[in-house]
Parts: sequence; C-alpha cells; structure tokens
Amino acid sequence: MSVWLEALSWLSMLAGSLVLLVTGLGVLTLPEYYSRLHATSITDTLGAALVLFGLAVQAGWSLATAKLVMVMLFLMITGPAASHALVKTAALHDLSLPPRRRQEDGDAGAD
Amino acid sequence: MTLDPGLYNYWIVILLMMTGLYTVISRGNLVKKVIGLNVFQVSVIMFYVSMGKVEGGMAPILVEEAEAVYSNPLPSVLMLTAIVVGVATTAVALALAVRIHEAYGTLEEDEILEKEYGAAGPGAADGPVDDHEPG
Amino acid sequence: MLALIDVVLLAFLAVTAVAIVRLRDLFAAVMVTGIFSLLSAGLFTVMDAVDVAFTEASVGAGISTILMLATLAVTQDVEKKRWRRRFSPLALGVVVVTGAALVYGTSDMPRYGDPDAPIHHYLAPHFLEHTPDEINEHIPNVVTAVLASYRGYDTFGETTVIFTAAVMVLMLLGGAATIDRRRPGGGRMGANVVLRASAKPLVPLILLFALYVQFHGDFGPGGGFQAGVIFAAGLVLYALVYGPDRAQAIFTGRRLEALVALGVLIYGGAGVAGIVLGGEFLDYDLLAADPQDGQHRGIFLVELGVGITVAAVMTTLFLLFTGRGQPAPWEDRVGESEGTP
Amino acid sequence: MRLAQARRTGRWTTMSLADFMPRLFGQLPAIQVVLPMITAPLCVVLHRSRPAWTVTLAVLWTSFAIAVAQLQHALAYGTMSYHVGGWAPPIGIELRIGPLNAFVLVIVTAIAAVVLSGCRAALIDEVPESRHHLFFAGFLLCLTGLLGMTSTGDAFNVFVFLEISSLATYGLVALGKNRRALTAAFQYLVMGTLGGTFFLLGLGMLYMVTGTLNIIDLGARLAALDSGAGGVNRTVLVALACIVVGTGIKVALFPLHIWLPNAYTYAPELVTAFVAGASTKVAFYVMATFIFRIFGHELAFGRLRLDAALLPLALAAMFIASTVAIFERDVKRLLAFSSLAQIGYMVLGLSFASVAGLTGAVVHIFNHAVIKSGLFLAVAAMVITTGSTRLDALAGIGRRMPWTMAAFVVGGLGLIGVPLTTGFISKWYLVLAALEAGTWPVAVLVLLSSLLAVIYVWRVVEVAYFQAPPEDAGRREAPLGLLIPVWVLAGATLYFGVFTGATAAVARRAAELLLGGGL
Repeated sequence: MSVWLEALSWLSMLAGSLVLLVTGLGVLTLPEYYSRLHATSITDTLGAALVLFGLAVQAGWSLATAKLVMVMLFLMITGPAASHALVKTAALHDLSLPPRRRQEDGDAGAD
Repeated sequence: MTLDPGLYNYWIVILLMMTGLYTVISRGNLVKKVIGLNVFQVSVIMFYVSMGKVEGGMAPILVEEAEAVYSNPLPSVLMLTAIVVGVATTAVALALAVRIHEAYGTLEEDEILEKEYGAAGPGAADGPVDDHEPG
Repeated sequence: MLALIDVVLLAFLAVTAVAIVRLRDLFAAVMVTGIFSLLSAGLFTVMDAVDVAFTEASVGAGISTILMLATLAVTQDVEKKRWRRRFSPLALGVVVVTGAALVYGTSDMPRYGDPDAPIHHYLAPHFLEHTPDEINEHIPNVVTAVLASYRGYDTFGETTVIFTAAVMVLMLLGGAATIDRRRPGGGRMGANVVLRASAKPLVPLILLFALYVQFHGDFGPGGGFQAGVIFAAGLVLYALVYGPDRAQAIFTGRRLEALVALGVLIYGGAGVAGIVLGGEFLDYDLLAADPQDGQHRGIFLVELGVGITVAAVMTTLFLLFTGRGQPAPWEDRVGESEGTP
Repeated sequence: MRLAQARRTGRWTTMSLADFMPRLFGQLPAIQVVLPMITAPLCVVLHRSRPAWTVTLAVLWTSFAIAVAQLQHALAYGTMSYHVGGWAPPIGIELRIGPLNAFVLVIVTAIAAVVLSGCRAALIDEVPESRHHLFFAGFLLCLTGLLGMTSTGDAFNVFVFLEISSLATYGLVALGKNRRALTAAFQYLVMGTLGGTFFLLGLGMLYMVTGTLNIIDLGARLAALDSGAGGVNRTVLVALACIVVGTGIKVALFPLHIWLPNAYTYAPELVTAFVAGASTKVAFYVMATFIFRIFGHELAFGRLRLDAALLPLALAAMFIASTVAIFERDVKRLLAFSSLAQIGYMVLGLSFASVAGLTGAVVHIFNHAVIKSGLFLAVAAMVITTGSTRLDALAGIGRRMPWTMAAFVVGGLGLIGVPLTTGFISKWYLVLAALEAGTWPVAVLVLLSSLLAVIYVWRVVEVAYFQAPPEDAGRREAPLGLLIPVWVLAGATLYFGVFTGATAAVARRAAELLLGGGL
C-alpha cells in the first residue's frame, strides 16, 4: 500500500475518532434534549463513516471492504431515521425546551 | 498464596460478577434484579471465554496455514449454550414481572410485601387468599 | 495491542457495571445493560470467541434489551426511591466474602492466555485436528462442528431451553391482560413516514442477512441461533414500525406456536433418524452414504431447526410482551384460528 | 475412536425382531430423555386439552416402563454407557445408567406418571382450558430436564438440563391461583438462576484445571492432579464450594431454602406434588454425584472436611424446619417445611460418607418422594372439596373424605418414620450410620426430630378427625381419578415399608458404588 493511501486511511480514522470524541463531549455538556441530539446524530453518520472509510482503505479491495460499505450504508439509513424518530417522539410527548431557556424566549417576545 | 498479575482478567471478571450479585441481592426492584442476574451471567460467560484464549491465537476457524495457533473452541461452544439459557431466563423473569405488576401495581419488593401482608410484614402470613384469578 | 484493547474494554465494563447498580432510572439502566452486553461482545472478539461475541451482541444487546424495554413500557420505568435500601451492608458483606473466595480460587489458575493451560492440551486439540476428517473438510468453523455434532446433545438441550421459555411465557402472558395499561403515544410510530420509508428497504435486507448467517455458519461465525435472532429482529422492526397488528396478521399466535414447535421437532427428528438408521441418537454419519456428507446434512438440519425455533420464539416473545398493554389481541387470534377448520 | 465404520457394514440389511430388540434396548438411555422432549412440542402443536393429555399420559407411563427396564438392566449387568452421536467420551457426551441413577429415574417417572394420571380432575379448576396444552408441555419439559440431569454422564450437560427443568418449574409454580404464586415463582427464579450460575462457575473452574467435562473423566483427572502436590488445589476447593452452593440452592439445603416454602405453598397442588416428589430429589442426586464421583470421597470429606459443613446444616434443617412446621396454619406450608426437614435427613446421610449413611440417604430419596407426593396429592383432593388449604377449613375432613384422609394419615405415619412404613427404614439406616460413625448424639437427634414430626402430623389429624365439620358440609369424596393415584402412593408407602428388601438392596448397591469411586 502506498504511503499516501496509508496516510489517508489513518487521517480518516483519526478524524473520525475526533468527531466521536467531540460528539461524546457534546452529549455531556449541551444543556437539553434537542441540542444533545444534534451531537449524537453526528456520531453514527460522520464519525462512523470516517472510521469505516479509513478501515476500508486499510482492507483494500476485498470482501471486508464490501462488508464495511454495507455497514456504512446501514448506518446511513438507520442513524438519521433513529434521530428523526427520537425528535418526533419527543415532540409528540410535548417535551419542550427547559424552563429557564423558554422563559428567556418568553421575555424576549414580551419586549 | 501468591497472586500472579497475569490473572488480572479473572479478577476484573470476578468484580463484574460480584457487581451483578450485589444488584440482585440489594435492589428491591424486580427489573433491576433481572438486570443484575444478566450482568452476573454475562460475567460468568466472560470467565469461560477468558480461559479459552491462547496468547497469539486466532479464532478457531481453520485456515490453510500449518503453523496457525487457534484459541480453544470448547468454551465458546459451552457459552453459546449459556447465553441462550440466559436470555430464556430473562424472558421468563420479565414475563413474571409483568404479571406481578398487573397483580400488585408495582415492581418494588417492599411495596408488594406491604400490599400482601400489611404493615405487620410477612410474619403475619395466613393461608392463601383466593382473590386473584390467573389472567 | 490486543492486551491494551482488553484492558480498556474491561475498564469500560467495570464502569458500566457500577452505573447499572447506581442508576435508578430503569430505562437508562436497561440501555446501559445493552451497552454492557455490546462491550462484552467486543471483549469476546478480542478473546477469539467470535461466535459467542456474535450471539452476545444479537441477544444481550438486542433481544434482551428489547424485551426489557417492552416490560418497562407496560409497567413502570423508575425505581422507587427508598433511602434506607440504597446501601445494603448485608448484601455488601455477602458479595465481598464471595468475591474474596473466588479471588482466592484464582490463585491456582493458569495465567490468562497461557498456552500451557490444561484445557488447551486435552480435548481441544482433538476438535481442532479431527474436525476436517471426522466431521467434514468443508466445515472450517470448529465451533459449529463441536456445537452441532460432537456436543449436539447439549445444543438440542439449548433449543429445548428456548422452547421452554416460549411455552412458559405463553402460559404467563398468553391470556388476557387483567388491566389495560396502554401508554399514550405508544403505537403512534406507525404514522411516521420517515421511519416507514427507512424501514421498508431494511426489513428484507435484515431477513436476507439472517439467511446468510444461517447458511454461512459452517464457514465463519454464525449459525442457527444468531440467524434466528436476526430474523426475529427483522420481524420486530416490521412490527414496531407498522404496528403489531399487521405483524400478527402474518404470524398469528397459532402459527407461531407451530413454528416454535417445528424447529425442536426438526432437531429431534434429525436425532431420531440416527437411531432409525441403525446408529446412536444424533449420529449424522448415517444420514448419507458418505459419513462426511451425512455430517454436513445433519449439521444443516440441526442448525435449521435451531434457526426456526429461535426466530419463532423471539418473535413470539416480542409480540406477547408488547401485546400485553392492549386488551388481549393474542387470545382473540388464537380463538379465531381455532374457529376456522 | 469411532465405531462408525464397524456399524455401517450391516446398514441396509433387514433386521429380524431378534436383532431388533437388543438394539432397541441399547437405545433406551437416549429414548428415555428424548421421548418426553419431543412430545412437549407435539403437545403444543396438538393444542387441545384432551388429545394433549392422552399423549402426555401415554408417554409418561412409557417412560416409567423404560426406567424400570433400565433399572433391571443396570442391576443385572452393571452400568451402561451410551455415546450420543456415536462420539466416545470424553470427546462426545455420554449417558450413563447405573443402579443409582436408574433408581432415581424410576422414582421420577413413577411420580410424574402417577401425579399426571390424577391430574385432569384437579387441573380443570387450576388452569384455563385454553392453556392446558401448554401446561402438559411444561410438565413434560420439567420431566425432561430431570431425566436428562439424572441420566447424563457429562457435567455441562447437567447444567443444560437443570435449566430446562428449572425454567419449566418457574412457569408451573406461577400458575397458582393466588397472586402470591407469581412472587413465589419470581423469588424461586432469582434464587434458582443464582444457583445455576454458581454451578456453572464451579464447573468452569473444574474444567479449567482438568480440561474435561465428562464426570468420570473429571474424577480421574482430578485425582491424578491432586496426588502430585502436597496441598489442596485452591481452584478445586473454590469449585467445590461453588458447586455445593449451586446445587444446595436447588436441593433447598438449609440456609439456601427460602424459595421453597412459598413455591410449594402457592403452586398448583399438582405441580407441588410433582416438584416436591421429584425436583429436589434429582438435585440431591446431582449434588451427591458431583461430590462423590468428581471430587471423590477422600478429597471432599478427607481433606476438605465437607462433612463439617454439611452435618450442622442438616441438623439445623431437621429441627428448625420441623419446629416451624408445627406452627403453620396452612397444610401445604406445613408440608413444605416438613420437606425441608426431610431434605435435612438426606443431607445428613450424605455427610456421614459411609455405606450405611448413603444407603439411608438414597432410600430416603425414594421414600420421601413417594410419601410427599402422596400427601400433596391428598391435599389436592381436599382442595376440590373444601376450596382451601387452611387448617381450619379442613375441620372434620376425616369424616367428609374418609378415603383421602386415610391416605393422608398413612403418609403422615411415613413422615414420622413409624415401623411398617417406608419412612422407618431410612431412619433406621441413618441411626445406624450415626452409631457407626461413633456420633451417638446425632442418632439421638434423629429420633428427637421424629418427635417433632409426630406433633405436626398430629395437628392435621386432630383437625381432620376431632373437629366437627362445618354445618352444611356433607360427605364429598374426591373424584375417583384423583383418589386412585393418592392410594397408589399411599399403598406404595405401606408396601415398601413392609417389603424393604428391594429398595434397600438397590440403595445399598448405589451407595457402595458411590463410595467405591463410582463406575
């Protein structure tokens, strides 16, 4: 494998790991449900895709790559759908923004 | 008694086992007990799988190389069975929990005892009271 | 490198285990249990037990979690606060003593990964060396060979265990629910267009993958049990998105019961065939003119039986648990199918 | 290693009946377990109550016949080994039928067949008709598990079948009418699963140091492993502890018994009659097999001093449980605590680790199974008439149901250990063993605990015969379908108490085999 491909693969995997780390931090630090979902939804799309791409480059043209591509496709369909379902369910159950934030919004509206 | 640091895997597995056991004994919530049982069982599975590992070995799927070192297949076989036993037990336990919740309206052990025996506790048990028909 | 992954996974496992004990929100505890199972599946892969890892991932992180969530949906999802019970000295005492005894027991154990441990020198070499000539040279997965042939009787027992669970849950939850506890918002998933659109292509793909796992088990990790669980997962997804009613229109209670029994009967039949043909129970050598073909055929049949039973049982369990919140659709279905000759 | 080549030569030749019979006979160990195992799914498919019941009953009596045939064979020709799948042990799984487990098989199948014969009369009230087929399937599965545990020669296989029978029992217990049956079943499930998992853990440690799972092979390799080093292998020691705790929960050994009273009390009477007669007995058999065949008498009792742990527990069970039984106000609960005490006798016999002690324990497996199942079946009959198991509801039952109550009294006398009932010989051997071991206080304690049994049995008798029945209650004997099984068991209690030769001889043979390293 050429050095360039090797570098590409490692870069991709490292970037993916970074995204995963950041999204993990995001879930911990962001204040409420909807904004946390922003963080998590990136995990299974961008983060996973970058890592899988890196692995696929490592594997070269083989059966493993085909399987990795399948996994990626699967995640691309299920991840966003799951995020969507979560938001939709939250909305159906009238989960609103936390009180403090809403009050500020309300104040702003009153002005 | 000397403890070889090469046994660390088993120690952590024992720690996990004991966490499961502690959950089962100390928690009064029935679902929590089931979770504890699960953790306990998975840890025992981990114990078996740990002993099957051979350093530098690979999964026991035969390849063409003559020099290949394989890990032990037998613990894997046994543990496949154990996992199935685990999920079967979980299913029955949860079914019981659902029925208990329907009969008592709670999953908490002490609330069930209170509803059944009153404040006096289980010591005041009399004979069966036929007040509940199976669904 | 592997040792590092091993240590990191073990540390994660310890953290999740502690979280499981401490979490009072049962929903969260169940999800963390799923994570615990997934992490252990990762650990099993590191320890070369790929079949176990596959099963643990599909069962522990998949079906068990779904069953627990279904239970929470029809019961309660928060553990009640009881301060006096939060810490139990008695339980801690029992656990510490037991743990200390077990650690004492480890002191005479062979080191982790030790290639000289007794278990690697007694039965295992026989399985590894003789699977190609005693079973079939085209079955490189030794775990499948041992599971289905050398220890086929255990696996028949395992199939019966899962069958027993189905019979017991049917007995417990098959009747009408005593109270209607249907939650608001439940079952409204079906109205979600995005979910329907994304699930539609996935369900057939999942079922296809299940078949691949079923028939590829001889060559790589997989087999009847994993395949059955994945097949059931496809059906569960269908039932979740399109509503249990539509799933039950295809799989009525009576049909599922028959399928649950069918798998066990296939397995038992393959075993009894051995007796009828003049050998022992579960002797596959006699199922074909050539013993190797016979072994292959036997393993195929047996895995098929396991797959059918497991898929049917898992689907049954899911429908029973989720059907519990509604006024007894199960009993009605059984009644209907009984009524029509 | 394989016999396949030799076997295959005569493969397609037509077999004459003379060839066929011995071959069929050789297959009996597998058929014994597989028959109920395959009938269970058939019951589910049949789906209707009556056909399912007919098939189940036919299978149960066939199983009993097979078990008797196997016992005769084992007594005449010694232990028989069956290689499942044609794989010779320790590579494959072996079924091993010797005098001891053939005896246990006979007990279990007999109890199952007799209990289920009387079942339809009592079952109608207990379980809705639409789920009868599931009940029969569950019953067969429970039996399958017990038979599998008893007949296998592979340690891990014991675990698999243990779980089959346990799972089936949890479900069957939960069928009780009272909602407490559900909590009792749950408690049983939690404890049973912990027991099973500890058993599995102990087994893992044994496997780890020996590399094998076959019971005989384990025993041989453990002995070889141990002879070299001076000290006891610590892993083996902890494995023994795990296995004793694991099986101890299933046996309901004294401090691990808390699941038993509730489970027996709130389960449907038929289930209690079967479980009380069969389950704990098989668990006890497993415990004894593991202790004597794997660890060996010399290691377990000579160096690990297991008797020092078991003897006090057995005595505590005998006295505490009997005392509690005296104060119970529910007849099922009373009998449940009496079971705990009787289990104490069996463990006591085990802890002597002598021929007399083990003979007493094995004979008591048989005796207690017959007596307790009979008593619980009699209670099932009473419930049909009175609708309750509380002692005060049984007032004057001796006059209302004279036959049933007479059978109950026979069983009660057996529990006490009156001469000419089966209970007598087991106590005789236990006292003998205690005197042999030079611990005469234990012998005295055995006799004293029998006095406690007199008191709790008398309490039921007093209520039944010396209290007036309720005003409106007429004489209403149990249906014949139930009365016959009750009297079969009561008759057995008397018959085997008078003609003690057969059971005692089998038990003695089994005890000698266990102590002799067990081949």
